[in-house]
Amino acid sequence: MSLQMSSSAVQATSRPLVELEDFSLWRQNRSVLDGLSFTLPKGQNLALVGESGAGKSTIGLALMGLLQSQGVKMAGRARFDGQDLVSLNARAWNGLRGRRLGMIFQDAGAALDPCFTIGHHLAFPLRRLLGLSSRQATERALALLESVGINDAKARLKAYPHELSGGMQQRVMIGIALACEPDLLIADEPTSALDVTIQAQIVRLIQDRVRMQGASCIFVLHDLALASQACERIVVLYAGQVMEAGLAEVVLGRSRHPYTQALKSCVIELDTAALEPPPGAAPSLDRMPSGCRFAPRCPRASERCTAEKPPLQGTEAHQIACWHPG
Amino acid sequence: MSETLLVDKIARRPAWWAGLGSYIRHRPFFILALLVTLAFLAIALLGTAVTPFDPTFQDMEAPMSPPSSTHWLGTDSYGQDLLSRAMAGARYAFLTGICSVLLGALGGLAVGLMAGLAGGRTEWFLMRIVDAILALPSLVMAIAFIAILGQGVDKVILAVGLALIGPFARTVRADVLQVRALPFVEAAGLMGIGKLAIVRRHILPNVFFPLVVQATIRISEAILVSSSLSFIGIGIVPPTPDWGLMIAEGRGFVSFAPWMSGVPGAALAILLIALAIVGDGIREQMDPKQRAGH
Amino acid sequence: MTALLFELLDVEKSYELRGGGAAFRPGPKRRLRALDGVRLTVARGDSVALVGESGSGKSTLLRVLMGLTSPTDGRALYGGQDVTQLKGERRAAFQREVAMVYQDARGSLNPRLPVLDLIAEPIRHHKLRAGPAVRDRVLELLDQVGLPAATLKRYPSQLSGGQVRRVAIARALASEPLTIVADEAVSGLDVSTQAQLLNLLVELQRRMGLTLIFITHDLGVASFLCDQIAVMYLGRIVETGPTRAILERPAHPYTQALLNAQPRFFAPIAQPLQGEIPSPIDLPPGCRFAGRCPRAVPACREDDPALMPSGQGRAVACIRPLTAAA
Amino acid sequence: MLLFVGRKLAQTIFILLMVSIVSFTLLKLAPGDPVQMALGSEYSQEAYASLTHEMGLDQSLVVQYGHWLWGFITGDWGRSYVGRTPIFQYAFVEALPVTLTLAASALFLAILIGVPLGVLSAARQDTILDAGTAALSLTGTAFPSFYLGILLIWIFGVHFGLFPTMGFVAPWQDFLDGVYHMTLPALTLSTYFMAMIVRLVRANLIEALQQPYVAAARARGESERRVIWLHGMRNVLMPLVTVLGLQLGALLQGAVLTETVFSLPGVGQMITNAVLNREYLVVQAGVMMTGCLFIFVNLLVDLAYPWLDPRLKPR
Repeated sequence: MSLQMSSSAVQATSRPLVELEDFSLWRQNRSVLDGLSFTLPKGQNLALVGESGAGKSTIGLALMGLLQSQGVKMAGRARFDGQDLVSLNARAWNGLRGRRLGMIFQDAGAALDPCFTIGHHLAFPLRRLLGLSSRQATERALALLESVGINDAKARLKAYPHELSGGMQQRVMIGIALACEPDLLIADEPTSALDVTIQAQIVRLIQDRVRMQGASCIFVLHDLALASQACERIVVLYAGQVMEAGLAEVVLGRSRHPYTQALKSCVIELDTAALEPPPGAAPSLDRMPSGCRFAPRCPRASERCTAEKPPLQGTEAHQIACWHPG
Repeated sequence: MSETLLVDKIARRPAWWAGLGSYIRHRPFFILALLVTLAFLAIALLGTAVTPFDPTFQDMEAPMSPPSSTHWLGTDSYGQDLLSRAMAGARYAFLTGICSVLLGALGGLAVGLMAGLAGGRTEWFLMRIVDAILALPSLVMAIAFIAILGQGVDKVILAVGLALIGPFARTVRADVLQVRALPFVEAAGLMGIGKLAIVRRHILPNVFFPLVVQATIRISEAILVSSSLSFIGIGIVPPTPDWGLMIAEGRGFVSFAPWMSGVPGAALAILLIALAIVGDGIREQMDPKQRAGH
Repeated sequence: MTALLFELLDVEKSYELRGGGAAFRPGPKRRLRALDGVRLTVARGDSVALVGESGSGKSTLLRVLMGLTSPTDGRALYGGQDVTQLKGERRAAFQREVAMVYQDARGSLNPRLPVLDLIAEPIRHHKLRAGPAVRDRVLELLDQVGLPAATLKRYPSQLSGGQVRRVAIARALASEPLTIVADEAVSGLDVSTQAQLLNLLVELQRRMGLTLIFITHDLGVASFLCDQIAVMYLGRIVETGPTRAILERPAHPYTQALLNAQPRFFAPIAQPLQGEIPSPIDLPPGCRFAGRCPRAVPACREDDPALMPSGQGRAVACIRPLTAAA
Repeated sequence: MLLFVGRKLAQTIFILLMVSIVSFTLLKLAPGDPVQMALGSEYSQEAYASLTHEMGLDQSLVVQYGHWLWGFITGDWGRSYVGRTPIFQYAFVEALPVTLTLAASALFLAILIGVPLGVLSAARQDTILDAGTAALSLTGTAFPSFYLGILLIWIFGVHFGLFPTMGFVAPWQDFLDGVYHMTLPALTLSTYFMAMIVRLVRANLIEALQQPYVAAARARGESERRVIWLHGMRNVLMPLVTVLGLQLGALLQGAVLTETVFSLPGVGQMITNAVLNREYLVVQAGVMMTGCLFIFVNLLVDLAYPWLDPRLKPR
């Protein structure tokens, strides 16, 4: 049933599923995201990569409408399936979240309410959002848990989150997020709290389930190699700005932005003999450099870089924001 | 590149008073409460030098007179000037509050350190004693001590101070346990630094600082308990100008001379509220995560 | 051969767990084996990586090595003497010669002391310098780990994650040790900071001829930093030997699985290892990895294979090693 | 589970014993000779000796303690010198119910008003409503309750003449009149707790609402009301119950003062009068009762933990 839905969803239109245009975000008057633009076509996966403080998790939360309060201001456009999210009201958000947008978090153990059982967590999307009867909901819950690779699903329904291992908790989270077969899944560092052998299981599970349901996924990742394995498209962020974006094999395979190149030179592969990290550290929120924010650490920086922010230019396959692309 | 940034920073560094200005604007209540507390403290220190009348002078002409130009806040049933008595009462409030907290904090530090550092059976035993003491509210505890010690300012300080040892001991022990489990204590041990030196250099400073914060916060509790003792008539004895005592005296006349209990009542309430705001501010400054709470 | 610094001889560390039964009738005693039959030698100038997932016992191994806990069985030696029995001068020598860098670098620094005092503490304690020379030595150490002199007056809370780790390394170097023992010293950091620190560690090790014992969950970090590797699984060393040889041709299926789980640019995500690391309480007989092993045969569930030398300085604990099959 | 309860009970009994030792020591430390006090100013040597023997004061301290403890458990709390009445009757049967009624109605009022106000304050964080509630609750926690009681008497009792200002009517005899008499005292005593609950609920709820599981609940599409009351408050319950248990001491302490202000014949008045009359046995009875009450309630809180937080369920 989900397979049929998926094929029709992919064929529906060529309209991108997610489209950000000059999207900026401020928190307490401090610029967190600065003029972001990227698109995600339907049925593809996209990875937001960069170091901490780059704003990648913030994008995920903003797309889920979870940053509506507390001195947060947004400008520009962020469209989901043609609908502008920036001006959406609370009621409309509740119609999207859970039904068409799903999210999984870095620390699944903390993202499950410790006071409620797994079954209780699953009951909300199944009974409230899908309107299933109690019996149907239990059946679906069991099927869901089995589909995310949980054995002994019946017993697990009655278990509390802390009684499961980290990997199992993340599987449950995936099951809950995908319960209503959303069009977009946002996975915020879904594996970085897990052991390496479990990481591969979880990434594959997300990939498989998303593909089965014909959905798309935005991964927030810090591991470039993993991003290249899991996603068709990559957006490289630094200090709230897009540095380089496009198809994975172009952005990571033939990167032209000095930041992407620097990031790649820090990745250790088993035959790496030398690492060439950029000097210094990422800027803090209250002391953002003007112009290109990477300029203070960039080997190719010129005066123009600190004076003027380079625009994001290029084709959909490869966009780059740099005055001196290599 | 980094040099230009540094120059930039120095050039833009604000003068210290600019920082104070923004501090006042961000926390007006804290500053106000601090000023009120300091004013009370100043009055307490200056004592009879600034009171319009001798606090125990009985003006037979004007017993229980309402606020007037001579007696700004009125007089009590003996004709004693209420403003003077309220001002003089500040001294006893701070005296009992600060002394008993010092006593309680020192006792608590000793017991808590012993329990936290000893571990094992000693700790278990000490903590059960503390549990038993904590089972009694500080006022009931203080009443019991008063029953043994008798009444008077020194007795009240002793009674309240003893009653405060339990709560202090408990937090000190918790802090010691927490600090002891931190890697830097283990690291110092691995380096071969002696046990005493570890306690002195690494554990004590990390326990003492929160204790000082807690002590400032508990001063208001001590003042409240000591004035409560006086209020129920078993603390400080007349004619000492103590707020609790004055409120108790004025209580019977509330229907026709409400100023009699109102003046000391307001003084006590204002000081306690100011102290609570100051305490909250200090706690928030120390631990921005724990806002309000109990 | 060079002198042996550390020797672990069949070290076992187990904990007894009580409870599980009804009131006043405690259930059967259960055993948690954190370490079981661990043999490891570290010679002067070696760099050894202990690699494993959480629950593999690598942290317990480290505590035994440092004399922080005594093994239930077997012996842990330093310079031929039992570490927990070291007395007087030998003990003082051990405390100076072996320095530790903690995973929680921030927690390992007293927050109430400025960097100067933090780094000066071991110098003064071991009486390596006196008077004003202490401060000069601290400045020298700060320079070695790439921190400016202004750091001297800072408190740990005023430093970034990367800087705190540098201070922790400087403090470890302050006692002029022969050996640095580091527990996940670069985990949880951004890739560029991690790369900076790894470069620093490699440089320090080469320049000072330090012995390095490095605990990590990341095979990449291990391969970059260490010549020797010991792979741990559930309280056992399952494979050990020269890093390069092992990563090029792993003999133990678990090492192979770890290698497969390592993300690689543009490679499809490898078939992940099934299941999760089981609880170390009341293990079944046979090889501990048998339950997840793709090559397991019935014999694997009967005999617990010991770590056996397989030539070229390598050793593996497997009855069907991959090297034999190939 | 049984083991857990058993262990808790054992610990509680030990603490109770400690409390009894503390109270017994208090009695022994008290100045004055109880025999002399009982006999009055004129007595013979034989009368003194015989009463000393009768009261067991010629035995070792341990025996005296054992004797006293057994008496306490079996309800033989001795006789008051002044009224010559059994203290058990006076303290446990007459005074305690008054104090308990006062404390319970104050607590009820505090929770009834404090919890919704705290939730509202947390949900509308950093609005004028929140600031106003914060100012009120800070004032409420710091305001001396005994002066508040006098203010309430002055305003509602004297000025408007709405409520009686003294006396106790048992609500189980005349419910309406009981509530009527209890209104001002309960209001006085509850102010501190109301304010404290507001602050506690607000702080803990704000913290709970920042937890990832709340973000996850919103991401699932759960409504804000459900998020606050289900996921937020369910997780606030634990710290709330803990602090209420620990603050029981403050409640009893406030009751002592409130009873004095409103002339209620409760434990507080009993202890105060006893101190003034040097009736140490009565002081001791009061100390024991408050201690036991505190320990008993906190035992209940401890036993409720596994239910409040499933992570604490013993295995």
